[in-house]
Amino acid sequence: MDKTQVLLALAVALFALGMIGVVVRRNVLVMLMCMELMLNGVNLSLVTFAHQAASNVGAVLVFLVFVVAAAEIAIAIPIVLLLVRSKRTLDLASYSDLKG
Amino acid sequence: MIERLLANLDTLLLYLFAACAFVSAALMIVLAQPMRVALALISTMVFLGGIYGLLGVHFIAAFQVLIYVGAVMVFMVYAIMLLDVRDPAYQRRYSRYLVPGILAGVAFFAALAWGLAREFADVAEGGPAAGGAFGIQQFAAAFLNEYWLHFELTSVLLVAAVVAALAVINVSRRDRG
Amino acid sequence: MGQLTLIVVLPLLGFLLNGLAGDRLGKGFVSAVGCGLPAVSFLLTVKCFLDLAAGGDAPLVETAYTWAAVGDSAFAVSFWFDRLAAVMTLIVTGVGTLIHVYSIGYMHADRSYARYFAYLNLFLFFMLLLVLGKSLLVLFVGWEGVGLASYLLIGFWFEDMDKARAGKKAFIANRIGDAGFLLGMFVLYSALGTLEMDRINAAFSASPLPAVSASLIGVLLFVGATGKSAQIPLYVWLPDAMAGPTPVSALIHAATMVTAGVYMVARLAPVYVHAPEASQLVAFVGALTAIFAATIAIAQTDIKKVLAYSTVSQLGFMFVALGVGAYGVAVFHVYTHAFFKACLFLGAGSVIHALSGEQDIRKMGGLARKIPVTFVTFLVATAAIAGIPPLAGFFSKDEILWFAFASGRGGSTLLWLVMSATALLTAFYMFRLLWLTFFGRSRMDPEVEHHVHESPLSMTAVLAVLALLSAVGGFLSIPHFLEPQLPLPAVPEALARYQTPLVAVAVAIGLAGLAAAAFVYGGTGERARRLAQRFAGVHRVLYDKYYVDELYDAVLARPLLWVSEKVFLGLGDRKLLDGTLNGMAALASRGAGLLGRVQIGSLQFYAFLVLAATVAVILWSWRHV
Amino acid sequence: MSDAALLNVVLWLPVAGMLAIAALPKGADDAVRWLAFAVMVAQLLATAALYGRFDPAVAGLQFETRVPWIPDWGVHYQIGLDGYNVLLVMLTAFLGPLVVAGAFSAIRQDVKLFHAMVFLIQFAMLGTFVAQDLFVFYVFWETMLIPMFVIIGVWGGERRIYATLKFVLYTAFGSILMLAAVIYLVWALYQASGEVSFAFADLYRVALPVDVQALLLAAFALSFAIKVPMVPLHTWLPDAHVEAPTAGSVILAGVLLKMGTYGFMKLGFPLFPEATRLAIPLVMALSVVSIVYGACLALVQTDIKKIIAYSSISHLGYVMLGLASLDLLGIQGAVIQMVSHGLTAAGLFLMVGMIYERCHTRDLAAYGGLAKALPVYSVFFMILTLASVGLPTTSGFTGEFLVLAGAFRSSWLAFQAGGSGFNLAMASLAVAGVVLGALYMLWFAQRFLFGAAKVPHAPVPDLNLREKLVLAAIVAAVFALGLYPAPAMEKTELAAKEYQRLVAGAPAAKQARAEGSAR
Repeated sequence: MDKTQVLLALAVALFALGMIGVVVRRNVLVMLMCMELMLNGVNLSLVTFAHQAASNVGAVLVFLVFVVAAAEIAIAIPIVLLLVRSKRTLDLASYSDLKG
Repeated sequence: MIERLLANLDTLLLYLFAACAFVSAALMIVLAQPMRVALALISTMVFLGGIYGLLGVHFIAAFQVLIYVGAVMVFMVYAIMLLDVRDPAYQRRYSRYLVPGILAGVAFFAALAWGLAREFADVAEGGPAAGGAFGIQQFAAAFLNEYWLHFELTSVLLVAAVVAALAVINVSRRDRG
Repeated sequence: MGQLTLIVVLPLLGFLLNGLAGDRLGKGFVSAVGCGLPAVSFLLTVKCFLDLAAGGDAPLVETAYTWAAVGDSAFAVSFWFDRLAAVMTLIVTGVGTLIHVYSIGYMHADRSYARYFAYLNLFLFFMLLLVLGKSLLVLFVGWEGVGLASYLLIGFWFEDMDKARAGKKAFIANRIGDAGFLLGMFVLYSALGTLEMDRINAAFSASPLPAVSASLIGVLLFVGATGKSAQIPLYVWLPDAMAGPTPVSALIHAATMVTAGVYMVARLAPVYVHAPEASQLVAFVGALTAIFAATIAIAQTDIKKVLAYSTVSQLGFMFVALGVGAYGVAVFHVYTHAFFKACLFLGAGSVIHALSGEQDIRKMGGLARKIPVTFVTFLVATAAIAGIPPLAGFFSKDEILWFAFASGRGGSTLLWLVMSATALLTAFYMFRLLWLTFFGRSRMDPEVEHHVHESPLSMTAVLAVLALLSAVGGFLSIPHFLEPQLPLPAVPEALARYQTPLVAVAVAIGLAGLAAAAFVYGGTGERARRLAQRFAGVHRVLYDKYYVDELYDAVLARPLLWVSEKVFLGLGDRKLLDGTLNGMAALASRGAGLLGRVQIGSLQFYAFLVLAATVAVILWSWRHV
Repeated sequence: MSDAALLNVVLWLPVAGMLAIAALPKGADDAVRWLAFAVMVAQLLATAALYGRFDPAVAGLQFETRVPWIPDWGVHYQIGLDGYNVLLVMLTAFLGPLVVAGAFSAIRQDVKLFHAMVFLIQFAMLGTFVAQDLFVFYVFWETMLIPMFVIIGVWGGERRIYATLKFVLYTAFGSILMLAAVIYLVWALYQASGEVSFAFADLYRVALPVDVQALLLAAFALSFAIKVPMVPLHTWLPDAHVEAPTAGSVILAGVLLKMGTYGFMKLGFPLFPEATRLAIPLVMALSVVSIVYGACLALVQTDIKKIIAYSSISHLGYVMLGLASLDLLGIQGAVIQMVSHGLTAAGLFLMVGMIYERCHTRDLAAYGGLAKALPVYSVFFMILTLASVGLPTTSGFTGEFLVLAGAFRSSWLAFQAGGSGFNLAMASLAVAGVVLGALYMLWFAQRFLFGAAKVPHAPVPDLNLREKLVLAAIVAAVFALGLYPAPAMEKTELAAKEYQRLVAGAPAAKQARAEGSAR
C-alpha cells in the first residue's frame, strides 16, 4: 500500500463521512459543515492525482472548489438564519414542507 | 534506524496527518455540539493542509488554511454563536436515517475502496516527476494563460454569491420592516 | 357554343334563373323560362335530328371542354348525337316540355312554384347530360344528377317527413346501384384506358376482344341500372317516390329517368353482346321484376302506387328485351312507354287535382262523365299499356314477347310464358284501375264530390297530345330505325313461323285482361270483394308488397345501425380506443401517485437516496468496466 | 417585388398581423376584427397572385428562398412552392379571411388574443406547407399545436380541457417519434455522404436498408396518421371538434388535418419507398377501414359537429387511399380531395357555427324543418352536404372519383399481372363507402332541414349578408373544382408524377438514388 492509495482512501473516507453526516445529522449547520467535509475529500483526491500525474490542472480545480465553497457558505448561512427565524429551529425535519 | 526514520519522515508525517484527519472527520459525526463539530472540521482541514504541504503544493496548503479555516469556518462559527442554544436540534443529534445512512456510507466507502484496490494495485508508484511539484509561479501562469476563462468564471460566481447574499438579507429586512 | 351543348345548357340556364331570381320575378316569368327553355331545347333537338339525317347518319360530336387531364388520359366533356341518342333526346325534351306545360296548371297554387320549375329544369339538364354524354363519365354525372333532381322533387313538400324520407330512400337506393356502376366504369377504364363510349364499343366490336370479362362489366353496370331503373332488388324506392308532385312522377319516375338504365345498356350494346352471362342475368331480373311488380299492382289502392308498380313491371319488360339482345326493341318500349305512362300519370294527376288531393281508388268511381277529357285520354293510355292493337303499347310489347320467345340470344318458351302472364296481369290491373276510378257508382266523400271539376286547358291539352301519341306512336318502327346501330338478334329458322300466331295470342291476352277486370270489378264490385276474401292471405301479402321493405329494414338497415352504434361506437371507439387511452392515463397518474409517496419532503431522505443510488451505480460500473 | 419575396411576404404576413393586433388598444374589438380581416384578405390576394404565376410546366421548387439558418447543423431556412403544396397553400389562404369573418360575432371574449392565435396558426400552417427543410418543417409542425391548444382551451365548450389534453397528447406523442426518426435520418445522410443537411431534396437520396426504412416510416407514419386521423388513431378528433369554437373547427377540418396527408405525400412515403411499397396493403386496408368506420359512426351521432367530424375521418380515408394507390389518377384525386374536404368541411362547420349562434345547441334532435324557417341557410347547407356526399359537379365528386378510379386501376392491373387480390378487394370496398357517405349525410340533412319546423329559439333570423358572402365564396370554390378541375390539377401534375416516381421507384429513380448515395 503506497502513499497515493492511502491518500485516495482517505479522500474517499472523508467524502463518505461527509455524506453520512449529511444523512444522519439533524442540525442544519452540522450538515453544512459535513458538506464542507465532502468538498475537502474531493479536494484531497484532486491534489493526490495532480501530484501523481505531476500536472497543475488539479490545483486549478482545487482552487475553483475553494471559491465554490466560499460562495456556497456565503449564501447558505444567511438562508439558514432566515429559516431559523421563521421556525425557530435548526432541525431539518421541521422543514419538510415540499411534500409530494 | 533513526536515519531511516528521518529519511522517511515525510511519509511518516503524511500517514500521521492522514490518521488525524480521519479521526477528526469521524468525530464530526459523533459530537453533539455544533461548535465542537466545527472545531473538528477545522482540525481536519488543518491536517489536510499539512498533507498538501508534504505533497509539495505549498500554496494550496496555504489557501486551505487561509480560505477554509480563516474565512469559511470563521463565518460558520459566527453563525453557530448567533443561534439559540436551547434549540431541540442540539439535544437530538441524529435523524431517522442513522442506521441506513451509516450503512450506505460504509457501503459507499467499501465500494470505492475495493475499486481502488483493484484498479491501482498494479499501478506502481510513478512518483512525482522530478521534484514534482510546481510553485506558485507556474500555477499563476497556467491560471492566467490557459484557464483565464475559469478564473473569470470564479469571479462571476463570487459576484453572484455577493448579490445573492445581499438579496437574502434584503428579504429579511423587508420582513422585519 | 355548339348546338348540342346548347340543348344541354338551356335547361341549366332555366334552373339558375328560376332558382336565383324566380321568387322575385313572378309566376309569369317562371313559367315562361321554365317551359320556354326546354321547348327551345326540343326544337334544337329536332334540328339536330334533321342534321343527323342530312349528314348521312354520321354522329354529331361536340366537345365542350376538358374536365380533367391526368397523365396520358383526358376526361373530356363531350356530346354524341347518333340515332339512339336522338330518339332518347327527343323523348326527354319532347315529353319533358309537355310535362312542364302541364305543371303550369297543376302547380299554380303552390307556394314554391319557382323552386318547382327550377328543380324540373335541373332534372332536364342532367337527363340530357346523361343521354348525350359521349363519355361514361358524363353519363355518370347525368346519372347521379337525375338522382339528385329526383331526390329534391320527391321531397318537394319536405315539411312532410314521410316525403322527405321517400326522397332519401330513392337517393340511397340509387347510390347503391351507382356504386356498382362506378365499379363497372373502373373495370372498363382499367382494362381499356378510356371511358369514351364510342371507343369502348369499337373495342368490343373489333377482334380480338379486349382481355377483360365483358360479363363482369355487364353485371356491374347492370347493378347501376337496377338502382336507376327500379329492378329487383333495388326497386323499392320507386313506389315511395310517388310522394312527389304527380307531374314529377310522370316525367322522372315513368317517362325518362327510370329508363336511363335501359338506355345505358342499349348504348353499351356491343359490350353486352359479348356478355352472355350478364345478358342472361339481365333477362332473368327483368322477367322476375316484371311479374313480381305486376302481382303487387293488382292489390294496390293508391292510384299512383298502381301506376308506379306498373312502371316497375314495364321496365322489367324492357330489360327482358335487353337481355335477349333486342336492344332496339327495348328502346322502342321506352319510347311508347314514355307516352302512355306519362299520359296515365298526368291523367292520374288530373283526377287527383279534380278530387282535391284524393288518391285512394276506393274513394273514387263514376268519374267518367264528370271529367270526360281526362277519362278519354286515360282510357286510350290504359288500352295502350294493356297491349290492345293498334295502340302504341301493342307494337312494342308484342315485339318484346316475340323476342323473348324467339331470340337466338337467350329467348325461351319459359321466358315467353312469364312475360305473357305479366302482360295478362298488366291488362287486368290497368283495367281494374280504370274501372274503379271512372266507372261504377261514386264512392267519393260528398264534400269532395261537390268540387269535382275538369282540369284547365294547359293540362287537358297535354293529356290530349300524349293520348294521341300513345295511340299512333307505335306506327313509327323504332327498332327498324335503330337497326343500323343496334341490330336485332337473329331468330332461328325453325321459330320464324310462330310469329303470326303469337301476335294473335298477345292480342288475346290483352283482351282477356280487359274482360277479367270488367267481370271482377264491373257491376257492384261484389265479386271483387268475395275474391279478396277467399284469397285473404294472398291479398294481404300482395297488398303489403311481399313485405320487402320490412325485410330490408330488418336485414340491412337495423343491423347496420346496430353494428355502428353498439360495435363501432360503443365497443370500438368508447371501450377499446378511448378505454385504452383512459386506461393508460389512469396508469400514469396512479404510477405518479405511487412515486409521489417518495416525495416526503425530507432533504435527508433524498440525500440518502442519492447515496444509495450512487453506491448502486458504482457497484454496477465495477461489474461492467 | 420578386415572386420569392412575395412568398415570404405571404408566410410572414400573419406574424405582422399578430404584431399589429398586439399594438391595438384593449377593447377595440371591432378594429381588431377588421384589421385581422384586412390582413387575411391581403394575404389571400398575394397568394392568389403567386398561384397565378405558378408555372405548371416547371418541375420542382418555384419561388424558392434558401438562406442558412443554423450553419453548424446544416439547417437552412428554405421555403418554396411546388406542385405538392401549391393547392394547399391556396386553400389555407382562402380559408383565412373566412375564418375571421365567420368569427365576427361568435367570439366575444379576448378578441385580441383570439385573432393573434388565428394568425399564429395561419403562420404555422403555411410554414409547414412551404417548408422545404425538414428542420424548418418540424419547427412549424410543432408550432401549430400551441395556437390550436389555446383556441380550443380558451374559447371551447364545456369539456374543452379534456379535449385539448387528448388532442395535445395524441399529437405530441406522434411528434416525438417523428423527431427521433428525423434525427436518425439526418445522421444516416451524414454517414452516407459526409454532409449534414435537412433539405428534403437531400434526404430523398438517402438509401437505407428496408428494415430501417420500415422503422422510420412507422415513426413518421404514426405522427402523420394521428393528424389525418386514420382509424384507430382518430378518437381525439370528434372531441376536439365538438369542443372547439367554430373557427377552431374550421381550421382543424379545413387545413390542419391535411397536414397529415400532406406529410405522407411529401415526406413519409417518398423518403422510404421500399418500406412504403411493402406497407401499401396495410395503408389501403386502414384507409378503407377509416372510410367505412367513419361513415358508420357518423350515422349514429346525435351531435351535429360529431357527424361532420366523423365524416372527416371518412373523407380523409379517401385521400390516403389515393396516395397509397400510386396511380397518377389516385394521387391527383387525393390532392383534389384534400382541397375539397377542406372546403366542404370548413363550410359545414361554419354553418353549424351559424346555427349554434342562433339556437345554442348542437343536439340534432332539437332541430327540424329548417328549410322552411331558414331557406337561404338550407340551400347552402344542402349544397355543401351534396358536395360532401360527392355528387357530380361538386369538388367532392372530382376527388372521390379520381381516387377511386386510381385505386381501382392500380390494384386491378396488379391483380391482372398476377398479384394478390387484396388491394382490389379494398378498392372495391372503398367504392361501397360511397353509399355510406350518402346514407349519413342525407340522414343528417333530412332530420336537420326537413319535416315539421322545430327550432329551439324561434324566431330565427336567416343568414345575414356577411354569412351569405362567406358561404357563397366556399360554394363557388366547390363548384369551380367540381366543374372544371383541370387548371388546378395541371398545377399539381408534375408533383404527382414525381411522387409516383419516388415511391413506385421507376428504374430511373433507382439509378438517381444509387448515384446520390454513392456521392
